[in-house]
Amino acid sequence: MLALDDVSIIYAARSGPVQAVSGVTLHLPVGGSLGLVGESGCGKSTLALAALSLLPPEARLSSGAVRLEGQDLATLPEAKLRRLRWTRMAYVPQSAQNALVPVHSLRRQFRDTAAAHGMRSAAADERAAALFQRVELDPAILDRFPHELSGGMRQRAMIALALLFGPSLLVADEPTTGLDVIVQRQVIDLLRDLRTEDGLALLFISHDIGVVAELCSHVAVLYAGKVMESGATDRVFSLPNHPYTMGLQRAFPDIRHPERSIVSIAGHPPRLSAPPQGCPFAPRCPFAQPLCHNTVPSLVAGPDGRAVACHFAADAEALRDRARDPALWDAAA
Amino acid sequence: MGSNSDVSPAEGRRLRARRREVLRFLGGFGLTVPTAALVSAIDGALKSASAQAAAGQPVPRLGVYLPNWPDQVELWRQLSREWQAIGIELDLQQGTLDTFVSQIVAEQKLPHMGSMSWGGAPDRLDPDYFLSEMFHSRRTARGGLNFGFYRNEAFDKLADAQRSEMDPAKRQQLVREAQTHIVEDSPSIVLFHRDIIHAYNKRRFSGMKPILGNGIGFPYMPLSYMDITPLTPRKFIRLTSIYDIASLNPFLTPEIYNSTTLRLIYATFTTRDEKADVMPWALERWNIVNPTTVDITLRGNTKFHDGRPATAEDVKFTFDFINRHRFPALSRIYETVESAEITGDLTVRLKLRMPSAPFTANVLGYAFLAPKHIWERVPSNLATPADWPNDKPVGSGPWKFVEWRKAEYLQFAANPDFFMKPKLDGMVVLPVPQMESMVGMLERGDSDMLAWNLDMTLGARISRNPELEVVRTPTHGQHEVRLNLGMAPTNNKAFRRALQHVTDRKKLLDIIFSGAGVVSNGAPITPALDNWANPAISAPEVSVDRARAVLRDAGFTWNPQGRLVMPAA
Amino acid sequence: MSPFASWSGGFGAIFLSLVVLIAVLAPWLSPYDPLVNNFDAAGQLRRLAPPSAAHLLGTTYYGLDVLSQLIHGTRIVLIVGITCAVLIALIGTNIGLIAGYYGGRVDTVLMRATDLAFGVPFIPFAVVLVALLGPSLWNTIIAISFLMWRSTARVIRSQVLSLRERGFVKAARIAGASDMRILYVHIFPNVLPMALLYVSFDIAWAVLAEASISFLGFGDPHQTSWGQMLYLAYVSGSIRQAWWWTVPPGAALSLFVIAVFLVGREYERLANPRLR
Amino acid sequence: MAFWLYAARRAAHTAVTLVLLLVFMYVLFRLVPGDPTTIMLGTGELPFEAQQRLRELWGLDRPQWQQFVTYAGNLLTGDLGMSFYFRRPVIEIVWPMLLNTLVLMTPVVVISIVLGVVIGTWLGWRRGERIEEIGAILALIPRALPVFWIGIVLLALFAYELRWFPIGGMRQAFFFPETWYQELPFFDVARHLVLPVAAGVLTSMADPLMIQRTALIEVKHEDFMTHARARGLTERAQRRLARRTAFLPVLTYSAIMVGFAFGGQVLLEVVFNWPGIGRLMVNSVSQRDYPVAQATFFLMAAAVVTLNLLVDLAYGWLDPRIRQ
Repeated sequence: MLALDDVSIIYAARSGPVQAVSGVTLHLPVGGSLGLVGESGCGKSTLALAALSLLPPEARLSSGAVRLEGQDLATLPEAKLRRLRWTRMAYVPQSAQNALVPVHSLRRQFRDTAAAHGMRSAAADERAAALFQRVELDPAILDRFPHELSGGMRQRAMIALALLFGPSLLVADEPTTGLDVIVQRQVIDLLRDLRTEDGLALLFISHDIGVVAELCSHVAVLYAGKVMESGATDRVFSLPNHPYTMGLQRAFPDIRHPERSIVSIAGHPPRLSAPPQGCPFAPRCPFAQPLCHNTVPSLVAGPDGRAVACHFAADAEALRDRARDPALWDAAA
Repeated sequence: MGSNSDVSPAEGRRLRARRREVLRFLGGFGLTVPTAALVSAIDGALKSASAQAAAGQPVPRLGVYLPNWPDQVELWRQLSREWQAIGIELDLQQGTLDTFVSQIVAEQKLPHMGSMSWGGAPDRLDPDYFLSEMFHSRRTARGGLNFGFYRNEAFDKLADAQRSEMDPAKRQQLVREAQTHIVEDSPSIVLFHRDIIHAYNKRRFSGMKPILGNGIGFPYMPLSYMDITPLTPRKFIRLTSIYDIASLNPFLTPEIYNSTTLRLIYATFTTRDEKADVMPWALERWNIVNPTTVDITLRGNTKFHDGRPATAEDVKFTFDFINRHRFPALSRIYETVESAEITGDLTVRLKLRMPSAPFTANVLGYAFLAPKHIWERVPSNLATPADWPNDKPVGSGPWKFVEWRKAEYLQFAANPDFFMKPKLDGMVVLPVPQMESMVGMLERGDSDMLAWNLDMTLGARISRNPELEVVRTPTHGQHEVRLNLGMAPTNNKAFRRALQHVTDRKKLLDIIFSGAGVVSNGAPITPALDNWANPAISAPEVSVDRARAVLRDAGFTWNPQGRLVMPAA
Repeated sequence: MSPFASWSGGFGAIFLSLVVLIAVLAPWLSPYDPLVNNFDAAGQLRRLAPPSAAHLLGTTYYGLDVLSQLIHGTRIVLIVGITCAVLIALIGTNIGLIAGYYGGRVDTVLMRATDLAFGVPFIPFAVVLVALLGPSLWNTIIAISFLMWRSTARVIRSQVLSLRERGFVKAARIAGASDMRILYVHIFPNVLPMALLYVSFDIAWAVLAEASISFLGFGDPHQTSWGQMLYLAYVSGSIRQAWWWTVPPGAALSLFVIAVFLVGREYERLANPRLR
Repeated sequence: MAFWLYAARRAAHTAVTLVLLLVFMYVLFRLVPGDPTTIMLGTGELPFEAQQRLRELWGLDRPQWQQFVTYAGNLLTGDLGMSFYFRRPVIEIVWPMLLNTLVLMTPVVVISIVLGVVIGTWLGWRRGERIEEIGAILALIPRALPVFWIGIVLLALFAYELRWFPIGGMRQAFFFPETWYQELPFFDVARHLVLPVAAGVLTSMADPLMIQRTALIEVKHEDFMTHARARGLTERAQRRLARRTAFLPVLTYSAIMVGFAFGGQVLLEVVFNWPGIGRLMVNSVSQRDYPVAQATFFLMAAAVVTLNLLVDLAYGWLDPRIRQ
């Protein structure tokens, strides 16, 4: 369905080029679901935009290829690409508040989208009403403006808009951020239903590994624009092989282990304009050895379809044990 | 986007902060200090000094009022330089015309001197205006035009005498003698009489009549339009003027352009011919019975533009109407004429309040025949009939009113019933406020006559166009510098006479108006008006030595810096 | 930032420095006294002489050297531009600061005054003021500054409105700093970049306004400003005949204003990262 | 309901501003030395005694406060007073000139905004490209030229040299159509309009253009623009969306722009000899015709202030976010 092969993305900033994503390879099968997790600024959103071929002008794909259903998006002419968007792949962005056009009613936005792909207004209205029912919204809301809706309603309207042409791929970039817990739950349930009932392939981006664990069969952990670890979700989160995943896991409350205290990984992600020489996580890693600071570990595929980029992946068992101590994470700083 | 914002915020912020520091410094310090310096410099330069000169002290900078017109500015640039030769410096204070009036005429605050130019209105052809109005001691009162406070009893007597002298030859003598006092006492430096320069399209029209003070295109003298003859099938002429009229009510405005334009519709009783002699216009003739009684006779068959015949009734009505309402614009009429009696179908006897030599020219030439049947029905709720809009003026003059579109055009049609029938079918006056556009319209053929004061340089350019003709006409209007006799040092006659000698009128005229004009002989009457000018008077010799000698004789000295010093007490 | 953009800012800066230099050196640079009539060998006034070796930009109607007038005009341009900009900045920034900081009734009154100032048509108002005060350079400057503070005041006020809610202002207030201190020590430096940007544009507007007022005949007749030169060329009807008299002041005026704009733009780029 | 309250409050503020403006102008004009009668006095056309009588007739001899009370009272009944110079009701003088000015100003403002928005959108859309840099500077250039200078140059080129257009004025006094298109009803006025409108547009266009461009650059970075692209909207549709959203600041500015246009109008009217309100105003100031000067000032100011109000209210309609 969607395949990212060795994708690197460079931003042209005033101070010089910045490598936002380097050498990321991801595969999302038809009807599959893949979660991308990481701290903010790790390149998740950039990757999501790259998957949709929507990178801003100052960013460019410096290597690799993004393929949708086997077609290399970079080689497609803009007109073809445009027709592909929303019909084959749709996008639910971070904040529906900002992503909906503020000066148009929802109906207008459905119609404009429909018109861009040759669908008539009447048909668009009909489809919009149906989709609104699907996302449990009153079709009367169609004539409202975005600012008149609550955050949850907006996000559901956004999802309904994404389903306009029944795409086979949905890219959702932190769709639940900024919503209260109950609404978050509704949105997640909705997405899960869509996935299971409509067979939609889902690329789900979040910093919340709990949500990812619930929605996605597979997950990739990103740090500083690189994949640290990937694999089946339950496996990755139950037995993390990368120290970063371990830290990340400890950073969220776990319903299964409510007694665990929450830690924060000390320090900040590296500046991408001047990345560290070795493993990007080394400066914050409580287990870092001199080797880590000098040599970049490569992403090594494991036997169970998992991959990890750590020099000490072999010692994962021992590291997991040590990682249980909350003091360890604070001390690393 | 997400990944971009965290790129190098700290570094960026630091850089920006440093830049801002620098800019802040530049802004705060770099701008304020020089500005403060500049402000104080300007302020210092603008401080004026116009103190009275004390005996034995150097003459202070002399205050000069001038209108902010380009020619006046140039004039004073010249005079400031020339007058340095006798060790005086000037402090120029330019203002607009109305600050001049309110400050100098109404409030009587003339600094040491002030310069003005006086237009060549037809009533000023009579010498009474430039003698009595400007220099009679009676006119030193508030609002009078003798704002330099010249007082000379001998002159006053002569001015009064010429005013009531009905015998032209005797009057000529009196007028000429009065001028010698002005020249001797020098209350004013009369500079020159700038020519009126008009231009027209000679392929389209002929028969232009240059008249002293009027040129070929001004409406001041209605005679100037009478002989204009079309050479092409188009029988109406289009002329451009800087001004537009303000009102169609002839009782309202004293402004010369407006009042004379309306008098094309409303025929005055008399007018002036090419030689500036008075001739009958609406009248058949007049007869001076005695110095305070004048019989006037209307032309037979005179018709108003609405077809109603004009009779002695209308003449009497006109004078009664003016006397009753005392229209400020027509003050010279109600101040002169006491009553009007009908003595025949077309004859009226006017009783004057006093003998008046300029009566036939300036009263009969200014009063116009108003139709009784219209003006007696003016709504009575108005404060004065002068406020009536009079949207369709009906007179008996050579031109009928057709249409007035404010700031766009004023259109007339010829009146075939007038005793002197215009050769044109009509006339259109286009107000064009810019000389550049007026010249352009004439050159492009959008207008046929340029009826405004052209400049000789432009005139030379226009006359190179084979279709166009430029006509120069002398005028009695004048440029003068009025001296304040109420303060030192301009109250010193020798000082004033010295100024006459260091003022090179010819050179000034050459520089400012390309020499197009008549240099003044020092008297307020132009030499071109040979009836009234005094041939014995000649322009003061231009000589710095002579000026210095005059000053030295009067006790003036010069300090080591070359500055003029007042005589010891 | 593209090289072209920095080039344009650089051009503006160089041109402005040149103008300042010319203004300072005007008496030495100008070949003639700008206010002295020039005569030819035969004693004839050189009226409207086309450009020649003796008069590189020809002469005016009264035989004055155009080049010398142009050179001396730089002084007026700088005096008007800088004085007006400083006056406008002083008035506008303070009104904006006070209105934004105090809010409430003070704000209402000051903003009502600003609305009023926006309602008054600028050129006619300047003409009235000059009629009232008499035509002189200083009065022109006053007339210009009297209205132009309005935009600055509005912009600064809106900046202050957001600034006064910021932590550092609140902290200063809690620490017991006086209003004066908060306004001028804490808030003012933060609105300064914006104020300076407006100052730069005000220089341009002021120069254009002075030219317009002069062109209408209400300027100071004793100052050879570029606007005054255009006015004299216009009223003497020489616009088309003497291009050497009309083109240079117009072009110089435009170049100066463009240069100010370019420098202002460059400054805005530095001060406002959003526009990079 | 809340909207109406808001509207009413804004309208009340506007009314207060107008009253203040009126008083301010009244005082300002009375400070100027002289009155219309003094000018005639100065040119020697009116003797002093006659001038005093004229002042009595026109009520100028009464104390200032009495004159103001009369003026304000008349104003309440919609009477703008009587012109001193024309001796007609002010409204009769001002109205035709105001219409003439609107004939000139409306196309200037409308074309400036439309062109400014279109070109500004285009430049903002091309942000970062060389053509945008050059375009932005090109747009600044006419803004830097004095409007009267542009007018003079346009006249010299297209009226004097090429003779395509008339030298000035609003109508030719006697225009005789020669071909069919010259017989079209507004042909004569239209051909007189071309040059002044061109000069006006050249100078007024830059502001809306730059504002639109800046707003567009900001809008372009908004999430909804990325989303619109993701939705597969055509580039034209995207640009239209950006333009529509970025237009709001231009709208706010348009009220101010009308004020500037009114203020700068006088220069256009002088250069092109347009019989409009700007020239009337300057003339009436020189002629000390206060009632007319006050009325013209007031009309212009009222137009600007009222437009500000309308724009504020229209904002709610164009930007649904603040409609509540």
